[in-house]
Amino acid sequence: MRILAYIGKRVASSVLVILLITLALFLIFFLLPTNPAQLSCGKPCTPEQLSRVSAFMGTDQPWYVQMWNYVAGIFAGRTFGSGGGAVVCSAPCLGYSFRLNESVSQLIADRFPVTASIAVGAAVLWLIIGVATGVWAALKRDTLVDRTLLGLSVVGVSAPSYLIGLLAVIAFALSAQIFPSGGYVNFSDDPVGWLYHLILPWLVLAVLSAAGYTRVTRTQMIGELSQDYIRTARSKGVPESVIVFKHALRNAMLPVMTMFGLDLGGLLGGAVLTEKVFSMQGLGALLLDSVTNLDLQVLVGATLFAAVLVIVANLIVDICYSLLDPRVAIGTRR
Amino acid sequence: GCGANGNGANDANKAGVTGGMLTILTSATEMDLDPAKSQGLPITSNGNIFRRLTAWKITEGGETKVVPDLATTTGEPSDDGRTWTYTLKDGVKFEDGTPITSKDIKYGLERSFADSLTGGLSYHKTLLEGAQDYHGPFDGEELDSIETPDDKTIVFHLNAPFGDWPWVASLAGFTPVPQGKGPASGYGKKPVSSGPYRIESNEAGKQTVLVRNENWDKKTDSVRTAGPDKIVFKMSQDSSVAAQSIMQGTGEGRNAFSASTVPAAQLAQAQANPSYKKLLTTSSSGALSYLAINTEHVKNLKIRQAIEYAIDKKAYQTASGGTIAGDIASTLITPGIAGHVDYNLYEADPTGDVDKAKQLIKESGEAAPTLKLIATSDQAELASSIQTSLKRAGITVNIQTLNSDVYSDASTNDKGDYDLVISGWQPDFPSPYANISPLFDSTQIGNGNYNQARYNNPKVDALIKKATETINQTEAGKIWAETDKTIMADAPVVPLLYSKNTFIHGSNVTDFIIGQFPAYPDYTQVKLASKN
Amino acid sequence: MKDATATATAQPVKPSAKPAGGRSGSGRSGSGRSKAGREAEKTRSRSPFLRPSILVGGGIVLLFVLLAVFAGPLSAITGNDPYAEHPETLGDTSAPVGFGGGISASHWFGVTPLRGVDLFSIVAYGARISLGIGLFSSIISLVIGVTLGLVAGYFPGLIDSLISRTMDVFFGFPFLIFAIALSAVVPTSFPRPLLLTLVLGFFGWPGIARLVRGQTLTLSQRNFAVASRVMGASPAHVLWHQILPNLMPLLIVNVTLSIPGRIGAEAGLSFLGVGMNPPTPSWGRSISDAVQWALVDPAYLLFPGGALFLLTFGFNLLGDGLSDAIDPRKGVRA
Amino acid sequence: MSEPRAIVTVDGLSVSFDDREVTHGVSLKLYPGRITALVGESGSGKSVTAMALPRLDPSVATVRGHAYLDATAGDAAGSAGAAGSTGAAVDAGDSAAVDVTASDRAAAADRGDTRHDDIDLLAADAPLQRIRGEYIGTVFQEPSTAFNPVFTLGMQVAESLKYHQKGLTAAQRKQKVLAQLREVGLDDAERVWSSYPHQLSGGQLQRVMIAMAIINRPKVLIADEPTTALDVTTQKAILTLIARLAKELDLAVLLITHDMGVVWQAAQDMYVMHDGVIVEQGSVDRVFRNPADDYTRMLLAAVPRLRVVEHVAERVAERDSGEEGSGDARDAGDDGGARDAGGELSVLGDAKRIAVVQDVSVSYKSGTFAVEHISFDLAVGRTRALVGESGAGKTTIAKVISGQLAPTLGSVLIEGQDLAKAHGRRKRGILSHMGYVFQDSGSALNPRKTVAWSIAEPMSVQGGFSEAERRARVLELLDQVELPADVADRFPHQLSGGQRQRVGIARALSLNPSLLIADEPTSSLDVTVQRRVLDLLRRLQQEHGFACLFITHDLGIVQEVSDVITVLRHGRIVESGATDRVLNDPQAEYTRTLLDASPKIDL
Ligand SMILES: Nc1ncnc2c1ncn2[C@@H]1O[C@H](COP(=O)(O)OP(=O)(O)OP(=O)(O)O)[C@@H](O)[C@H]1O
Ligand SMILES: Nc1ncnc2c1ncn2[C@@H]1O[C@H](COP(=O)(O)OP(=O)(O)OP(=O)(O)O)[C@@H](O)[C@H]1O
Ligand SMILES: [Mg+2]
Ligand SMILES: [Mg+2]
Repeated sequence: MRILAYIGKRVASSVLVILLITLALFLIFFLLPTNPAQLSCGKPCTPEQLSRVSAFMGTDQPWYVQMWNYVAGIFAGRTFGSGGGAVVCSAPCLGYSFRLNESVSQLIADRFPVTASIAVGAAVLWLIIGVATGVWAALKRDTLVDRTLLGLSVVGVSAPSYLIGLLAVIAFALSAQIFPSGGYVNFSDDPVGWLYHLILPWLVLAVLSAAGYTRVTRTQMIGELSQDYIRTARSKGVPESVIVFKHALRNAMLPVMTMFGLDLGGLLGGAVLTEKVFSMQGLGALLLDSVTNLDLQVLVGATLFAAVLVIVANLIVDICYSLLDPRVAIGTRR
Repeated sequence: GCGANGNGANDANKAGVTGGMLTILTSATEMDLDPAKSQGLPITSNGNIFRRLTAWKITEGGETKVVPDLATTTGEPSDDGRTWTYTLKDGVKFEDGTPITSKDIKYGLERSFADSLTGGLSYHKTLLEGAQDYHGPFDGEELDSIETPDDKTIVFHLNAPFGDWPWVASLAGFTPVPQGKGPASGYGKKPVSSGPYRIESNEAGKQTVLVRNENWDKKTDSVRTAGPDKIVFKMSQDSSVAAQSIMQGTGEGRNAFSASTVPAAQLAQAQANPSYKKLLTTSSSGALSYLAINTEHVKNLKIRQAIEYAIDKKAYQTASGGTIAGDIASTLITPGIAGHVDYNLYEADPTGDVDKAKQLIKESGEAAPTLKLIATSDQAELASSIQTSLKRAGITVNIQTLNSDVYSDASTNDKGDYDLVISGWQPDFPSPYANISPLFDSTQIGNGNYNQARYNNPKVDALIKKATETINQTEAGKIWAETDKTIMADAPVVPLLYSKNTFIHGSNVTDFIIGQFPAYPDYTQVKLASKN
Repeated sequence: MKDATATATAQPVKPSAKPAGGRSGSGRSGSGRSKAGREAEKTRSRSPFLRPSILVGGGIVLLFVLLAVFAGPLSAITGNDPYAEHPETLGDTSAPVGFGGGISASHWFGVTPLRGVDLFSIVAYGARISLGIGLFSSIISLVIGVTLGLVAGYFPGLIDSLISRTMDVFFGFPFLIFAIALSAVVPTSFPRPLLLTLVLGFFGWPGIARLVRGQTLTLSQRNFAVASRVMGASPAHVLWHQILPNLMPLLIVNVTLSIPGRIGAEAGLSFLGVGMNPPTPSWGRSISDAVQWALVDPAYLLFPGGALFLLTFGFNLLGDGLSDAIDPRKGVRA
Repeated sequence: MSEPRAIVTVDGLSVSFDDREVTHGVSLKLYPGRITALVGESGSGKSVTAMALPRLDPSVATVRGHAYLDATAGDAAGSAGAAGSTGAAVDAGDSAAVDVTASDRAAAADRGDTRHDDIDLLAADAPLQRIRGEYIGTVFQEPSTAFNPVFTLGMQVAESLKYHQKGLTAAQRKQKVLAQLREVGLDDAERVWSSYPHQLSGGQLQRVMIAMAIINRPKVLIADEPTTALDVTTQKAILTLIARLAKELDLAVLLITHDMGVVWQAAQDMYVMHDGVIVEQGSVDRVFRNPADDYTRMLLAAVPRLRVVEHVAERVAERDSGEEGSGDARDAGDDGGARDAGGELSVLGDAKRIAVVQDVSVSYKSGTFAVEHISFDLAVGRTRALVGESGAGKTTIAKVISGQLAPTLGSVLIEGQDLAKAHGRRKRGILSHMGYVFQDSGSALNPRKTVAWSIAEPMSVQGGFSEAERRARVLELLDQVELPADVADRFPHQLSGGQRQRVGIARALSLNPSLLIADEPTSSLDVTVQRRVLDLLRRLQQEHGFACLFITHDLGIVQEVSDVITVLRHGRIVESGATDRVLNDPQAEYTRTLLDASPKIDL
């Protein structure tokens, strides 16, 4: 029950945050020196045509009216135009893309599996790689192994992921042709193809992101291994492996989880670059397209969706955190 | 035909086989195939799916002609050139086997007037009588200037004589849509086919698969060869990566071509390797690359003329990738289009005449200006090149690179907030009208239109009107040539290159033909040399 | 992936391990242990700052600082600047002729394809942009982040919630999208480097604020802060004299580690085509231009890409070294 | 066997860090059923010596020497243990300090009759996992950090069994753990089983740790300062428990402590360590009565002793039988009469009242009152001691007086002004009359500021002092607290604990306060250092005549420093009165418990 109340509170504050983000987006895009309707006007375009399209898309309204219509659409749905030629976007309407002739919710539903496949696979991989190497380095502290891993991790942290991604595409897809150079196939259509297309982005993202986790895990493990409770466990005759992997690791994972939550959120922002590098059509590509095409409704809708994901990811991490760490009463801000 | 560099590919262009799977790699992320919204050329993606009243006949090295497609002729004009009549062929059918009627063509055209279906080529919208107040067929209204006296006949009433109407009738808007079948939204995912292929699947961001339309009758079609059994459009392909994989030729690369032109780097790479060079096909001089000077900002003619002289077109050519990227230009109407006459009002070395430019600036009585140049981010190198050459004459250029759509908005909106803009123009059909009018008619300023020089000369407007209304094409050609020179005398743009497009195709791809116009391969003729 | 916001928060704060209330710690062993620490310090008489990571990292950073400062004279040695075209160095296909992209006595790193601009000059002048943007945006983030973090941590309640919610908004916002949108809105007359500095600075603060807030929460409960309050010191006095000095080492490390993220973000934006405008030399733009030339003219990618990596690496190494040198916990052995 | 056989024989144990030897040839013996105390000042090497036996010393330490464990002793020695615990103390020499070589020889002799199944604990191939937990149980000083915070206590105790008694099922393990928890006095064992460390008090945790240490019935129990973190009543209970277990289980206990009271109360034998060397050993009784070594003598002299009139207990009993049940109820009352009955007025006389606390109650956010109805006053030149168990509200009261907390009810007047109602300059004005000394001055000094800056901080906060004035005052204060002038430009970590405490006192005095609040100012210090700080405070009070509120839980100190005592329990005053009166004739039941629990050395 307390968890429910807590989630309720978090959701309430998240709604506020999301409204603020919406406001910010509208403010920014109202400042754009462009009328999105112009791109849908056709060639050649007459002023009458332009005003007809603007009226249809609602871009002739002041920004607050547009924003209100947008927000209202989320709850009540909305209709563009009237009569037989009207386009209906039923609730929850996150907007409608006239460029893609698709409701934003549908676009997100189409694109999200791509982004999620990249993100989840890469995240799982890098968590495993990062934590494993971090623990290893901590156990081999100040040895050659430790120094090598640390050195590699600095390299990993320093390498811009998009550059490495591009190099990987050039090396493994274009020159060596081991992997496809990009694209995505549905898991349901072709599981092997799905895996085959995802391996390269996963590896690139995982290896680079793991570097940060190696460092944090190592520091945390060293810290935890010097804690008093480790000595207590030793005094009981608990085997060293249990001490490392059960006692110390469990505690060391706590800050790692916090970092993981933040990074999961960041993944979506980073998806813009990843998906460009690996020619995948996920949410990031959708966002990038929507900005370059001034598809305001898609931009707002997809951003809101991304923001919700970030918030949900953090909420999950917080809940997991309080499950893992009994000292943290749920809802205590860290 | 193929340009100088593409000749090596010719032996591959022997007639291919029927069958096999052709892959087309495209950087597009989705394919919205709604004909009402399409700006596509009749010979590319749309061409294999839709038929229109007229079609383009592309021949290697020959002039591109307008030929009848669904109709029996390219159109019968009335004497005043304001009424055009077409009769449909017998035996033309939709993919479901129902015959195509004139009502279906009328319905397809009417759809393009719906507010939700804008964005396509809209030449017909300004020409058809009473079109301003028409909002599409979805509320039961009809457009009276299109008459369908019977199922075979369709008559168009224009508000002015228009000699190029047969070309207009080849554009996507004239695609038949089964009456009442194309809804106000969502039709573009899987429209009803009338051409040799129908859409099997269309997944945004991934691929669109075309398979044979069994109800298409080859006998009724004089342009489409329908070689492959299956055509797959692979979407969101980076053009460099696509070119690379076609060069490597493994997997689908052998049976594929890239819908994008070959980027400079891959062009250099392919030219350096004989076996890759064979895969290139270069167009003859095509679209005009130009630097538009905002005449509302740079009002002084002498300054504009100084710019004409100061530009180093040679450097621009180099920055575009060398001679393969195009020939140095001096006129507005490009070679390959009737009305093109070679002349150069600002005779100078290809690297420019800096002294002349400096002198003109002196004569202008103004200081050398500081100008703002906008370009897409892909054109950064080109912009830098222009910046460097104008610097020689003391003209300072500030560059703003923009994302392509932001750029196209910024360069075509009502504000005109720039002094210079790098641009290119490929006419929608091969007529001087489509070459000159969109760029220099004063009605084409702002609103997303392409008079980027914001050039407003009543004399030129009158010449354009006169040429447009001249039905006799030879007569018209002369007037267009005069218009060309008249405009250049005002120096609203600097013609830079008659750019050539180079495309790359897999070693098993043949009949990869680029006509004199447009500078794009004709998808409707491409075949595979062997079935796999 | 890595963007400025993600990097700036890469150091999670461990939640206090001590349960609230009760007697805190054991004084006796505390004094015993710090005595041990003192002695340990004496035996390790070499300065903790003279460690290889700091020397090497600092050396690399210094090298680039020199390169940036003396970009003009260095390029002038060979009579080059990053704007002049050298068409004579290019072949028919507009690709540079000669080894390594046209490496010669007058073009140390070769020239760029298409226009034949001296690559060394581009890398040298590009260092100015990268370093400048990295440094100044960090300073902006630092000032905003520290101010808001201190205030949020010291004044719990309404002010804290307000600031924390704002941070959530920033964390939930796809930063790249925002930056792309902004670059479209802001007029050309606004200098691009300044814009990028402001954008990166403005988006980088929440990470720092979060860190500072957490630390302020704990530090303001520490006895030395309490002692100040007992003397009647104002919040300003406590924050400035007691809390800020104790945050300094953490901030130095954090800033050092966040600069490479910002340099990478600037390059990433340029890669997406919304970074520096030409002709201003920028590593990111060169990299994105060079990527498609990678198989034809690898040197074009190698030099700017290598410079970006090396500088990032230098900063990370330096930051790591500093944090090792400063953090006493890492110095205590298990 | 006339003399009981040692179960652990340590011989020439030296521990070094980075070639720096910190203990030098330590030898000692532990006997079944007996508690052996190891005492000495901080840093003398007690912990490293003890922890070397189960090899829990820091991994960077190098250990040399031998330590033998008689693995069979437990099985055979029921009677020997009993004999040991009742029999004569094992004394190496009844009269003199131990000659190291002599003890070496003794150890060597001992080794002569080591049986072949003796285990050398320090050998490289010693079966560490069996030694730890199975032969040697260990109890650590700080219960709150000695448990893994993320696992339940039940799991952590059961883990002890898991690796030593492998045949048990999970259910059997739980039964055993619950039984063991009950044995160490945790009656609600089920709740403890499923609790996390932070959910229990220090005393409870210490019991769990003892349960964990002995659940495998080891032969030896090492307890490193097991009660330092606990208050007196809990301390007493834990010591009693250890003593009981030693007897019942025939455990050999090595008890490390710095509290002579604890030694006196709990141990039979003792070793005194100084600078890594055993300087004296013998039976507790012998060493206390007749210390041979100078250092031992100094140590014993420094201990603040609670000297209670012999027959307190009898007197109290007499009175209680006369006035049934009146104790607590009356003392909780807050009228002057009651306090006067404690003889307060006679001590304070008409000395000027600096601070008057009037019926103060404080509640934290939770709503319940942390302290209630507190009234007392502080007078010039007099010290009031505030005593009570942990959590009684001592610090809360100090906070209220020093203006960190506003009282929820009631008021505090400092020199006639109400602090809670003052702000800004006026508040600073009032606070300038006050000095505050923290328990652990190490933490109260900003590690990034010089000593001079910290001492001068009150002057900076008050304003109106020039740089030179401040500097002069700093030097003057350092002189007063007997610190060399060069300390001024050092940083806190460059000082010893005692020196830091002096700096804290100097800072508190920098504005010549009329009131000094000292919250457990010496509890983090060694006895010898503590002695000097207490002397210093006393001298300074005589010189400056400030009023002092002295918070402590050590009744021995109270007797030395205070004029009046206020005893606090659960946020209420249970007794208040002149020091002598309260200590010799405690009225409240709770005061008696406190007195009873305080380790007393009555020779
Ligand atoms: N990990 C370590 N590294 C270096 N020196 C250490 C370490 N641990 C302890 N020492 C040193 O060993 C000596 C003995 O320390 P030990 O902890 O045994 O003292 P102690 O008598 O237990 O003191 P306390 O009463 O403060 O617990 C001290 O001088 C200390 O500085
Ligand atoms: N900030 C706070 N919020 C809520 N409760 C508190 C707070 N500080 C103290 N308390 C509670 O108030 C009561 C009195 O605490 P206080 O610190 O005054 O005790 P104390 O006598 O000083 O104990 P100790 O000897 O451990 O220092 C305790 O029950 C404690 O848990
Ligand atoms: Mg110790
Ligand atoms: Mg306290």
